[in-house]
Amino acid sequence: MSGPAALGVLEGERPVPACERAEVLVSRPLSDRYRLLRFRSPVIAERARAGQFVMLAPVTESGPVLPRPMAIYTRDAAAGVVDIVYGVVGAGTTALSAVAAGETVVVTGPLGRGFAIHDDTERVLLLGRGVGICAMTTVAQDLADTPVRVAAVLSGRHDASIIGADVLRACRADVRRVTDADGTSGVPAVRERLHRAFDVDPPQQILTSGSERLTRLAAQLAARWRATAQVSIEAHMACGLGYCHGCAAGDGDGTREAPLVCRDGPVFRLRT
Amino acid sequence: MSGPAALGVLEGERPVPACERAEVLVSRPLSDRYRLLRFRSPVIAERARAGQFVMLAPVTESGPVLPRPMAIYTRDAAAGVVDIVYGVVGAGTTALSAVAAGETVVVTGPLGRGFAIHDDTERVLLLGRGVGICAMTTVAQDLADTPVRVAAVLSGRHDASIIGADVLRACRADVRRVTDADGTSGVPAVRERLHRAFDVDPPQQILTSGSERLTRLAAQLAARWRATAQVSIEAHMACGLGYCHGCAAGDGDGTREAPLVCRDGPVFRLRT
Amino acid sequence: MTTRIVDAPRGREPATPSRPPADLRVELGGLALANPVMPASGCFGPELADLMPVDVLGAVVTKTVFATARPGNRTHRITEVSHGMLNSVGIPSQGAAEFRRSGLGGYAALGAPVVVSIGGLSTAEYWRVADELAGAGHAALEVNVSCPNLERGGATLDTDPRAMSEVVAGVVARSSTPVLVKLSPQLQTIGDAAKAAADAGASAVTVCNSFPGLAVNPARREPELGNGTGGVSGPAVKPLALRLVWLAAQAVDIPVVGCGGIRSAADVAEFLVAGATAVQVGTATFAQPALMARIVAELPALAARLGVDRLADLIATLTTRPKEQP
Amino acid sequence: MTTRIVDAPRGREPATPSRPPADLRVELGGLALANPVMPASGCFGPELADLMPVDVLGAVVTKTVFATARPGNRTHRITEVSHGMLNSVGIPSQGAAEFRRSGLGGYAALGAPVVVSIGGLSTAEYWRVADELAGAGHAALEVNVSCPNLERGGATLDTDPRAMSEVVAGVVARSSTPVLVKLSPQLQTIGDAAKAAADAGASAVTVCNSFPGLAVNPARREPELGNGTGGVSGPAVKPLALRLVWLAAQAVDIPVVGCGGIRSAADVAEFLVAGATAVQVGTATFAQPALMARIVAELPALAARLGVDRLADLIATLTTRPKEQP
Ligand SMILES: Cc1cc2nc3c(=O)[nH]c(=O)nc-3n(C[C@H](O)[C@H](O)[C@H](O)COP(=O)(O)OP(=O)(O)OC[C@H]3O[C@@H](n4cnc5c(N)ncnc54)[C@H](O)[C@@H]3O)c2cc1C
Ligand SMILES: Cc1cc2nc3c(=O)[nH]c(=O)nc-3n(C[C@H](O)[C@H](O)[C@H](O)COP(=O)(O)OP(=O)(O)OC[C@H]3O[C@@H](n4cnc5c(N)ncnc54)[C@H](O)[C@@H]3O)c2cc1C
Ligand SMILES: Cc1cc2nc3c(=O)[nH]c(=O)nc-3n(C[C@H](O)[C@H](O)[C@H](O)COP(=O)(O)O)c2cc1C
Ligand SMILES: Cc1cc2nc3c(=O)[nH]c(=O)nc-3n(C[C@H](O)[C@H](O)[C@H](O)COP(=O)(O)O)c2cc1C
Ligand code: FES
Ligand code: FES
Repeated sequence: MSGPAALGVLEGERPVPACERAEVLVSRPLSDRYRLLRFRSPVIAERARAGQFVMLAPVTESGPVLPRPMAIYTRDAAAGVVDIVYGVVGAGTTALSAVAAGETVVVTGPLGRGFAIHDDTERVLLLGRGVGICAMTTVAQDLADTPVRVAAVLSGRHDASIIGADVLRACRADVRRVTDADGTSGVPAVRERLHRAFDVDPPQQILTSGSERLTRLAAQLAARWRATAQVSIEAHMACGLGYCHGCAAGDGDGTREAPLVCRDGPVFRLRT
Repeated sequence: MSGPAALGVLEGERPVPACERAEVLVSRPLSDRYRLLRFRSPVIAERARAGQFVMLAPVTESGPVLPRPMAIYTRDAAAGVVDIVYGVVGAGTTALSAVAAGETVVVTGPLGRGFAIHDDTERVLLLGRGVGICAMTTVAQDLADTPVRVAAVLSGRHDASIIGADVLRACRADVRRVTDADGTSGVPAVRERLHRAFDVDPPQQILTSGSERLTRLAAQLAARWRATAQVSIEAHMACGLGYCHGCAAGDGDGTREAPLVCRDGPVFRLRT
Repeated sequence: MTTRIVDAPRGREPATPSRPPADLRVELGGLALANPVMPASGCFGPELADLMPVDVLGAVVTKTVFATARPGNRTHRITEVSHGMLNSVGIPSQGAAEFRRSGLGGYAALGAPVVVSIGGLSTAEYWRVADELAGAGHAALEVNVSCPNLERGGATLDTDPRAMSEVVAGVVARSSTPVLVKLSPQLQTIGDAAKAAADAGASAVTVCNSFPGLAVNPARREPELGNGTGGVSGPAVKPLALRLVWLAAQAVDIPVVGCGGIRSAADVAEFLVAGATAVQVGTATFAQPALMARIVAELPALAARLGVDRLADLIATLTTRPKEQP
Repeated sequence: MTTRIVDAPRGREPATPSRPPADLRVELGGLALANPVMPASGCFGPELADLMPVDVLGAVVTKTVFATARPGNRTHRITEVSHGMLNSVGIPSQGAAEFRRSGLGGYAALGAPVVVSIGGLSTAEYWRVADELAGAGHAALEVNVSCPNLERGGATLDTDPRAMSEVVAGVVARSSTPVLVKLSPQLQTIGDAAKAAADAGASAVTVCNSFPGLAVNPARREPELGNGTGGVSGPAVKPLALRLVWLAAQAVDIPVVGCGGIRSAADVAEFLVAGATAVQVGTATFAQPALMARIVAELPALAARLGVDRLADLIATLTTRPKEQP
């Protein structure tokens, strides 16, 4: 949950968040493990930067007390809608899965610092595992109509636990799937494959999310290719805004607190 | 909530209760104030005596902690279904109203002591107000195919808050409605009307539920007509079975506890 | 009370326990239990035998018995609060002699060891109850020390460790069975209370009773309960009780019985890992009368999932020592 | 930290407060508040100004400030429990001097009186914070006495009334503003703690801080939180806090600020009727960031519904004196 020690805080703009009771437009299973929630929020859809997240809570007296952080999977500013994709793991996500289309959720966002794509970047590599991929689909959305080329390695237990491939492909990304089931997701195998694919014309930026092992691999690849690496990490959260101090990215250095994942992240520079 | 002081404990059989996860067959509004819940329970439908109740809880981790007592409105032993009718007043009944057909509820019942109809009774008068009427509809069900004649005075704020008239009529009861809205529900007016209607050929039993004022009237009428009176009362409950001692019908007499509404009631003899 | 019970097939919730592959036994200060699950005092009665197999329980626990008859508190005695309930039933009692005559038999017939909960408003009353019950055939006593001590200003007995020690030592001296002491929730001093009970000869401590609370009806400017304040129980108090169990288990060598908000096998595991040797289920039974039997039936699977052959191997296995810090 | 905030229209939840017809003012030991609603320490920051009108609040309260910088506790710092949350954030702090330089301004700009919460691990540390903040322009101090007192074995400061008195008296002597004292939840002795605070010169007591609790991950045999135990807050603790407010209000003449599980105008009414003069909202803000403003907007209707022209007329109006009985 808490990220690796070598995290650097990115700089850049953070749009002002809004808090709304948003109408749920779609709430349905996406695969055996994941669900899609689409809600109407023109403000969040317009403001959200790639890699940002929202805090979500069903509107119910008897439901969970804390909102749940969820990456923005896709947003459509023209239609004013936002999609999130999530796995049902505990009480909070179970309660979320019970919200039906037509009902409302309390949403706060967009929150946090997203991925920063440098002006001179020509190639981006996304390394994601499981639900972590949801934090990076918006990067592909933003780069779809630019000359920047996006390649993605999506890792999961088996085929059904890989999500986002369709969205990434629709954004013209070059997608490779690796799974535990077919034995292709081991780090050495992935490393080998990436060396072969990109050593000649390496990406300038590596973005990763959802796996500590892939994060370490991202750092190694960045060193090899003189690329920069960014990682989106998770932490238990209450406010999502930076005031509750629930989401420190680590244990601090004795007097100073570690960066806050909600405010200083969730995307951090990976020191390589 | 707590009944009048002069309560006598009835005798008679109490069928053994069952506890089941029962399938909800119907869950819908009945009027602006009341809802109908029909669930499948052949055991409860078969065992329930007139005036008994069930304890009901939705099956949800995050819902109410206590089950809610609800009178058995009607039961159909042949079809194996039980109906309850309830008003949505607080958290528990709100949670109940969210249960949809096809889902399950945990039901324990039949519980308590119902109304006792004496062998020599020829006429029964039901005096009910609001949701209290739901405790007496089963009496009419049981007497429908007997020579005993049932008359009912149903009181409510306005027409829409009177329930049960259809069920009672279907059981061949003679139904009179009185409402606050049309000024007919005041106790003096009701008393006057009942004297006129029944002084000549009075009922041997008066059964009442849902109003302390009607309970006092029932006692007066019983004295006038040398009838016996029984009242169904309510109390906050936890177990419904007699072991938690949450539902005492009053404050006791210094050393002895008052009767328990769930075990000794909810129907009591009204001392006149 | 003349209640004829019609003989009819027993209605049960789906799960009925099957032969356990894992060893579920625990040992509670001289009391051998087939498994660690028992009801909490006041939240169980022989009536439940109609609704579940009660002989599968590790033990059964009676409602607290006083020496003389008591009527209990005014109504309302119960209401619901956020994920919990508030009660001020006030422990109505038949009195110990009458309980021995007409109450105990119903519990004894259930087929599980019987723990009789005893109370008193004075030291002498506790002792009198213990005397009345001598040789009655129960498996253990549980001394409910959450009653107000009328001899010392009405504060809960166990906030005064000396007064509690005196009561417990006297009960132990009068009993041939193990004596459990059920503490009230003392957020700051539970360890001291547990130690005092152990030193006075208790075989185990039960941690803990309901948490004192209040619900107000603002429109009527009145408490929701007739008595005013009451005790909060149910899931809402689980994390508070769990910490107290952990603190008590650190403080004493005798076993701790965990109680507070338990409603699943997973909850049982949390309490065992935190230091409980057995658990009591209270409030959860009201909404799900057959719950305890279902939990017992799930214990073998729980043990398997947590990788232990003997459920007792879970007891007090918390690896990181929780710190208490601001 | 170089964060450029894009200027954009403020997103708000529906209800925005309109001109109050009822008089909502309350008087908190020399501090006049436009209404009784303020955030609880640690559950509010200037960041919320993006999401709701914060100038409608009776006051704002800062996170607890220590004398020197502190990193806070290990992760996880937060988890959810039944109808509540468990936190062991551990009060990270910039230290008082840095807070005065760079933190306080953000609160001062919000347009409501600022209450600065202060903490310490020793008597001297509390005093140093008070010294550092002298004349900083805040409206009041709130002394968080739930910190462990490292000089006396690490128990919570306010379980030792003498130690707490010394701390409070010293802070009062150093302050030109009213001083609130925020007590921890002492189920058995809250009245004594409140009295000790009042005697030491406190203008008001806040009742209460979060309730110590534990959540265990049985599979990992570890506490869910990095620190081990934590504080439970949210609706689960409301009935417990409400009783403590009632007890504290009985015990002292100074005003009581109610805190614990409040998430609606109706909850505010319960606390006022039980004896609170003002209230703090903590956990509820996390799921509904604009909640406090909505509650303030609903207060006039609440007053009307309860039949009072001045909200203050609700304070301590519980007609039946709750009894404490078993
Ligand atoms: C910035 C961010 C973006 C995220 N995006 C996604 C996403 O797009 N899709 C998705 O499925 N999940 C995402 N997560 C994880 C998601 O928030 C958790 O799965 C969820 O909070 C679990 O809640 P629960 O009540 O179902 O589980 P429980 O395990 O019952 O939760 C208990 C407590 O721990 C917290 N918690 C548990 N796991 C996590 C976790 N992995 N991260 C944060 N808090 C946790 C919960 O919020 C809750 O407070 C994201 C997390 C963060 C921080
Ligand atoms: C034997 C019996 C039969 C009943 N039959 C019916 C019926 O057929 N239809 C119907 O609409 N209602 C009936 N009631 C009342 C019904 O149980 C309450 O309306 C319901 O419990 C309210 O729960 P709540 O959470 O919605 O309300 P809240 O007011 O939020 O409840 C708070 C607490 O008080 C208890 N409570 C509040 N009002 C009552 C009450 N009147 N009786 C008992 N407990 C109460 C609740 O159970 C809960 O514990 C009956 C009650 C009893 C005792
Ligand atoms: C209705 C009710 C009655 C209770 N009566 C007693 C009692 O007589 N003696 C006792 O020691 N505890 C009594 N308790 C407390 C419970 O035994 C238990 O300690 C408490 O409810 C916490 O457990 P739970 O959260 O599982 O309910 C009672 C609790 C309830 C809810
Ligand atoms: C995340 C978090 C951080 C908190 N930090 C502080 C703090 O720094 N100082 C303090 O006095 N109380 C702190 N508290 C306690 C709250 O101020 C409040 O007393 C408690 O949460 C109960 O109120 P609630 O139920 O409305 O949340 C904190 C609570 C939470 C949940
Ligand atoms: S979640 Fe509150 S500071 Fe990050
Ligand atoms: S509800 Fe438990 S004894 Fe009546």
